[in-house]
Amino acid sequence: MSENKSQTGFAVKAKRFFSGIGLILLILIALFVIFSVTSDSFMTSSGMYNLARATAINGICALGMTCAIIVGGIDLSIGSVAGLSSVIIAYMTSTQFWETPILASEMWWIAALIAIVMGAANGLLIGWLVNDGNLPPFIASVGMQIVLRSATQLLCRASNLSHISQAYKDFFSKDSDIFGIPLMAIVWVVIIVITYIILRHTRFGRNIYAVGSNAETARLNGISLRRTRCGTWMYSGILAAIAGILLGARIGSGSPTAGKGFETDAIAASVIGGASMSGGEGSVLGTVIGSIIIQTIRNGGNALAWNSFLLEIIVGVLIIACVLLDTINKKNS
Amino acid sequence: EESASASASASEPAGSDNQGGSDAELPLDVVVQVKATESDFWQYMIVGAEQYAKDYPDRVKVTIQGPTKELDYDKAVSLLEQVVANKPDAIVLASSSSDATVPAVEDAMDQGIPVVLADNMLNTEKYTAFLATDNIAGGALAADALVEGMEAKGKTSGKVLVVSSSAGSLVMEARIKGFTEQMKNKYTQYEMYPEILYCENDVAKALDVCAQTFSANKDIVGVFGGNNMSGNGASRYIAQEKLADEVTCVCYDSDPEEIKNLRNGDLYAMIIQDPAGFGYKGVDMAYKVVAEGYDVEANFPDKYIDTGCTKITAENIDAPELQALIDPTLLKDGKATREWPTYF
Amino acid sequence: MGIESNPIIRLNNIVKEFPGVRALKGVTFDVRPGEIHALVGENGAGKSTLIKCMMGVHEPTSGEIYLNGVQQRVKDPQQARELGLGAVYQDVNLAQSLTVGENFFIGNLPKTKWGTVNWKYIYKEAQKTLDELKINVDAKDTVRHLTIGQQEMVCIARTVHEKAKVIIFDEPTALLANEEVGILFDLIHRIKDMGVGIIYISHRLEEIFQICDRVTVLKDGAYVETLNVKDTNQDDLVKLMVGRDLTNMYDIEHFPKGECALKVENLTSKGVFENISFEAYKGQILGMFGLVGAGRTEICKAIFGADKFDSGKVFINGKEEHIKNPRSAMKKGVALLPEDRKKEGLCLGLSVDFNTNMASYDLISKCCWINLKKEHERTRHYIKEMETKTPSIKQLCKNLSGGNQQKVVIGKWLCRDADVMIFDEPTVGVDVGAKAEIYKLIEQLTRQGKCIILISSYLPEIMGLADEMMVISEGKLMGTLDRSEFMKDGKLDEERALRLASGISE
Amino acid sequence: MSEEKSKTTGKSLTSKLFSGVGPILLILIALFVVFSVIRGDVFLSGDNIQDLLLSTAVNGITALGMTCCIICGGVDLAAGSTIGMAAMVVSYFTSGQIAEGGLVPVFVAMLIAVVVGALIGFINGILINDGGLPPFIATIGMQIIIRQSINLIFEARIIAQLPTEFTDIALNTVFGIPVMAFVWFVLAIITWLMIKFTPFGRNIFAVGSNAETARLSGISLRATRCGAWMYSGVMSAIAGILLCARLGNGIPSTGSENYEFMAIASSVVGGASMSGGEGSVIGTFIGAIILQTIRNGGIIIGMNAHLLEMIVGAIIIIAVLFDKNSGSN
Ligand SMILES: Nc1ncnc2c1ncn2[C@@H]1O[C@H](COP(=O)(O)OP(=O)(O)OP(=O)(O)O)[C@@H](O)[C@H]1O
Ligand SMILES: Nc1ncnc2c1ncn2[C@@H]1O[C@H](COP(=O)(O)OP(=O)(O)OP(=O)(O)O)[C@@H](O)[C@H]1O
Ligand SMILES: [Mg+2]
Ligand SMILES: [Mg+2]
Repeated sequence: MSENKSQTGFAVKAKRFFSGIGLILLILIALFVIFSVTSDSFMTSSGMYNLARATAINGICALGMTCAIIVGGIDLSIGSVAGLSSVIIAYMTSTQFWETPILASEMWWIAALIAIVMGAANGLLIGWLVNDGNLPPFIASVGMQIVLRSATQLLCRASNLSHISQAYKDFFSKDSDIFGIPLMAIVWVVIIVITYIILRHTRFGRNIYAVGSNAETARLNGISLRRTRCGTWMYSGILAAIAGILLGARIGSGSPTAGKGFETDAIAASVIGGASMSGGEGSVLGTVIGSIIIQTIRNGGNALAWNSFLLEIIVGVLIIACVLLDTINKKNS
Repeated sequence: EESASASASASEPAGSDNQGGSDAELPLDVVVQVKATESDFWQYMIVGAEQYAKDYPDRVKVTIQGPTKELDYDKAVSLLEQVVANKPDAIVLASSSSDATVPAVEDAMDQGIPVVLADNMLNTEKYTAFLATDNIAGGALAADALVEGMEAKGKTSGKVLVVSSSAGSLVMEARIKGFTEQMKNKYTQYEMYPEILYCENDVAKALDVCAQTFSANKDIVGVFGGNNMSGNGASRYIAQEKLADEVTCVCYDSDPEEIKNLRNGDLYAMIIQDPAGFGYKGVDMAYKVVAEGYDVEANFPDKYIDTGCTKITAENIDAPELQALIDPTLLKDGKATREWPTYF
Repeated sequence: MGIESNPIIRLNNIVKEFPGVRALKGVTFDVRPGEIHALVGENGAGKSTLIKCMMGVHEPTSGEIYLNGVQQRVKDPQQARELGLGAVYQDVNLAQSLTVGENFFIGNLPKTKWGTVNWKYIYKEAQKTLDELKINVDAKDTVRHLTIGQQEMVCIARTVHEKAKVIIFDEPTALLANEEVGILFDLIHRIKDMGVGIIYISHRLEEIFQICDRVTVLKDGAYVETLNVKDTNQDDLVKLMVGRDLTNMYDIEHFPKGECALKVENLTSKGVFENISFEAYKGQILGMFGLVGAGRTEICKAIFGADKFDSGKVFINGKEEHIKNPRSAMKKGVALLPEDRKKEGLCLGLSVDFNTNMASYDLISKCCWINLKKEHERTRHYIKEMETKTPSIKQLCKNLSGGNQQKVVIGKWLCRDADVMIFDEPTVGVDVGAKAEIYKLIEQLTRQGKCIILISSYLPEIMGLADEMMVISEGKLMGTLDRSEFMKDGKLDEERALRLASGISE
Repeated sequence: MSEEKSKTTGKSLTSKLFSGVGPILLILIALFVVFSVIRGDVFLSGDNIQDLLLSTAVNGITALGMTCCIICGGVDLAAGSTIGMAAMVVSYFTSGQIAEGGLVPVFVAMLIAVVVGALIGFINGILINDGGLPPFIATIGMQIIIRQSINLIFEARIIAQLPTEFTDIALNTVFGIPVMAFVWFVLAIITWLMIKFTPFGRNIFAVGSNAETARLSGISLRATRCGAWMYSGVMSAIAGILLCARLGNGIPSTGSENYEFMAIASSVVGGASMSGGEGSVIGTFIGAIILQTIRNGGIIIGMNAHLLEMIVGAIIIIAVLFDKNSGSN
């Protein structure tokens, strides 16, 4: 009897855990099966290693985006934040403009901290514009996207910054791993866990849901809209900056166009993962699966040398199809 | 500037050579990764690579890879890492970033997969060979052509404008550097307009920025378009406003609009590279290295093969031997043939 | 009861100005522990605004608030909560995508010793309170899945749970049916006995006499008088509120039965309602009574083409019609005034003008060209007819008081000039004066030979007005009573209707 | 009542027309003053004004359709790729490169492109209405699909040899106004009339403000939504056709550089609300001119391109900030 009870308890828990992500989990599994059957390089350890590394950057951006979507907004500035973040490190450690760089090669982490502060500041500004300036999040973040992108171009004087900190590049290089898991993926996993805890188990996280679900209700219940919104966009900005730090190491130089278009992939991952554009809904697990699905399609498709345009079309169709199925699913239940 | 104008000379087809020592099975599995698939220029490189596979089906099997957008450095790296993981027999790579792909390329070289670079040099010593236009020389050649055109119109002073596609493109930087230095050192009678105009690879924007800059600066006598999109916009502006008698325009790379304007006299010259040659000769190099044990360093100490660039003006635009160079897609449709240069 | 103790909260000379509107013109008001103090007044008198000032939602333009004799500035709702003020607002205010339990603690989630949210505690506590109040809702359920009535109960339970010293109820019974009203009153009494001060706002005056101790009347934002309930009566109160006498509002003229305008045969939507058959006649008012969740709204929405149904036939003017969507229903001369004015009745962000005309632009346009002059004329006409209080026809509906919003919705449907008009809870949140106007309007419509279907959870209203009354329980038609059957010696026989509504057949 | 009546009739027609667009009109005037003071000789010259109008036209037209979608409670992020698709379609059907003398007459090719635009809009509308997708998602998905379809179908290559009768459209003028700008003006007036005087126009507001209310008021959600997105598709297609004529070639990347963001920015700067139910054609019109004026003037005074772009971003934020917060004081 008691055994039975605990079993059902577990079943309920499992059901809750997987509710909403069952479908995309199926899609992911299906993709894995298809690609491992058709391509002999996909399901290898190096294939998986690459997949994990390749997903990390978008994966991190997407988590920030998910938070912004849950709070009832969107953050279209993440690509620019990531770009600027990578350029800040490059700028401070490169010999492009000076004989001796501002920071010694090993001190790159100071630049990384500055980049994170920049991301947070940008988020704070967007949050403030949205909350106190009544700006639609779309406009506030598109505006900041343009401003930060231009600032990046100005900072690196429209050229590529080469010869950046070797220590930094090595830190995130392909060979740096822990227990065979690439460091980039570890950063991502840590952020997944942190974001999960924030959203599920902290007041701030629950306030994000409350504000996104119904801002007026939240306000009447004594939640500070300003703090919640600013905090959410700051978190998104910080994650974008961290993604930028990984991106900079990955492209090994400061490029004024780095990170362009990141927001589309991040939004795609979030909505495939079940985040609702009207706010108040979205899950970390869903977004993680969404990110992996997108990258799996790209990696698997490339492994089979599919037409690159066709691959992107599949991603587009998938965005629509997942949300469509989710809507139908909700209607029926 | 000798080297820059060197190019398409005739030779015997690189056909039935001796078989070198190699353990790889023929046809070789060669992956060609371009900077972006959604661009005419890189489609030309693809045409060249596929042409080689068509010419020598027993030698190579070519697979095309590439992100859709040139700015997707991140995707380009993922792609290349994956390509390397698949262990092809050789890789021909046009990389949009000089640093991003370095680890993956080094990885490939360490595993014994030769990597032939095209168009853009990487910040590493580990590569098999590098086929590219000398863009600094090409920029200088553009400056020479521009001055030639301006002088022909009797303009011996005035401002010269540069339109670039987008900030942060390495080859674009090199061209503009070559152009600007040549202008500043050799043709001091002209003044460089202080701001570079960017068009984000959008012809409409190129048109707009030209229109606005021209109306504010009536003394502009020359324009250099850094790639086909910027050149397309600039020359179209000149054609529209019927400024051909006043303004000379020279641009890098070809596209249909430029060809039309060149014929009409609205564009004075195009500096064209050999993207199909990157593809064709790149795959050829890969084959020779793997299958025939070709020693690059013995023949090219710095591993660099200049594929040259060609100045196209109204005089030589109709030369039959240049047609497939100007529009490599003619090769694909079988409307033209060309003799490939024998650098090696 | 009359406990002559010091007031817990006292509002002194509160003034509140909105751009262009002076909503409160110096209102003074207090609440003592263990008393129920009613706040009454016409629509737009400023009741909601007053309590929002108290709760820190709005900042008063001037005036002071004293809590236990100490002056306080209530900056925001959070602070109001800390000061022990709780409110159940006029519009249900819950985060729809969160669970019931979480809504209980929203903004102040309990933490574990790890600093994370204590889910176990949340659900246990919420469930405990819900059970205590006999509210049949699972704390782990998502609010979106609850009916409006259930959501309202959750709102109340939440406030009770917070153990506030002052609890404000802004028209809590507007969306509830008798059964739930009973539960609510029990609840309020229990809270009162705990020494909590209660502010009670309602347009149902008899409720005031049922449960309240004192009553304060507001008129056009100004303070009128505070009375002991036992020293006054309904008529006097109405006179204070409206400024004129309103004797029996329900005393409208009844007209002889005309032709059958609407006939419904075996209408079924599985799981919602079954085998509903009835006929409605021109010049008559057909009442539909039932408890919340009985399915009346769904039946009418199905007839109107807004919801799908599984089987059954609908005849309009004797002809069978296959109505696919509201538009085709309107073309056939059917109109439906929906129950939830904010979600279904109005475009809150748009003007009074727009909302009045939005359902009938086809009637005032030629070849796809709208006659703007007519548009304005009609709006002015209905504003005047129903005495809607609005500074201009361009005022946005979200800035109107609840009752005035309802009048705009009614105006919208009058513009349609339909033959069969279904009114779903038309007087929710409407003041007595306006209610009387609406009843007159209904009378006038029947005089013109229109067929009216009136849904109401408020028994006196439906019994007072209807020529015939259908009673629905759990999606089944329990019976149809003629006026003669529920009028006994000129008095209403409420018992029978209630018995039917509770599913006890005769 | 009579007081109010006299107030409304007392308002002049112009003040009615510009009611609500006051703040942004001020911004526009301020920009004009600044640029005129610095380089008035060039900035205010007839040539430059013509050029300003010409370069605004494409965004201006796209923004008209975008405004309808925004009022209807959504956005059309597929606008830029619809521009590209229309440009490629019209090129394909008229180019001498595909068939001698073009496959069909220019007029027919334009019609086909417009139909394609309408079809894209229709699909968007269906996905949003019947599929229940948030407009943002439906159209971002369509954006990716259309853009990559262009690359796939037309092999990512430029289509040249367009007939001069087509490309001349961009060069000609009507009453001294460039044809493109003229088309823009006409479409703006049509859109204004549609929004102001037709039931369809009103329905867009109703649906955007509260779809459930609109449905229960007998408004067909499907017709209204499909109509709004089709209108946007058609506007984008017309913009694409004109842009193609201006560029003289069918370029696959046409419309890919933030065209939809600029159209949205124009609408929102012009007072449209992203939550639906609010927006005006005149506001959008002025919004589009503001955004282009900064660029135009900035280049004329020789400003650094990146600094200029930064200012554009800031102006978008400031203009909306100004607009959203000026009403309440
Ligand atoms: N945010 C606002 N902006 C402008 N005017 C407002 C606002 N809120 C309320 N008002 C106005 O203040 C007045 C009082 O409104 P309030 O909602 O307090 O009335 P009420 O007494 O609660 O009426 P009801 O019984 O209809 O709910 C009304 O005239 C209303 O139009
Ligand atoms: N969103 C919904 N999902 C599932 N069932 C619902 C939903 N809304 C209502 N129902 C069910 O439909 C039936 C009728 O609901 P509803 O509350 O609208 O009835 P009603 O008679 O109109 O009540 P009232 O108007 O007094 O609130 C109930 O059994 C209810 O549980
Ligand atoms: Mg009220
Ligand atoms: Mg109901």
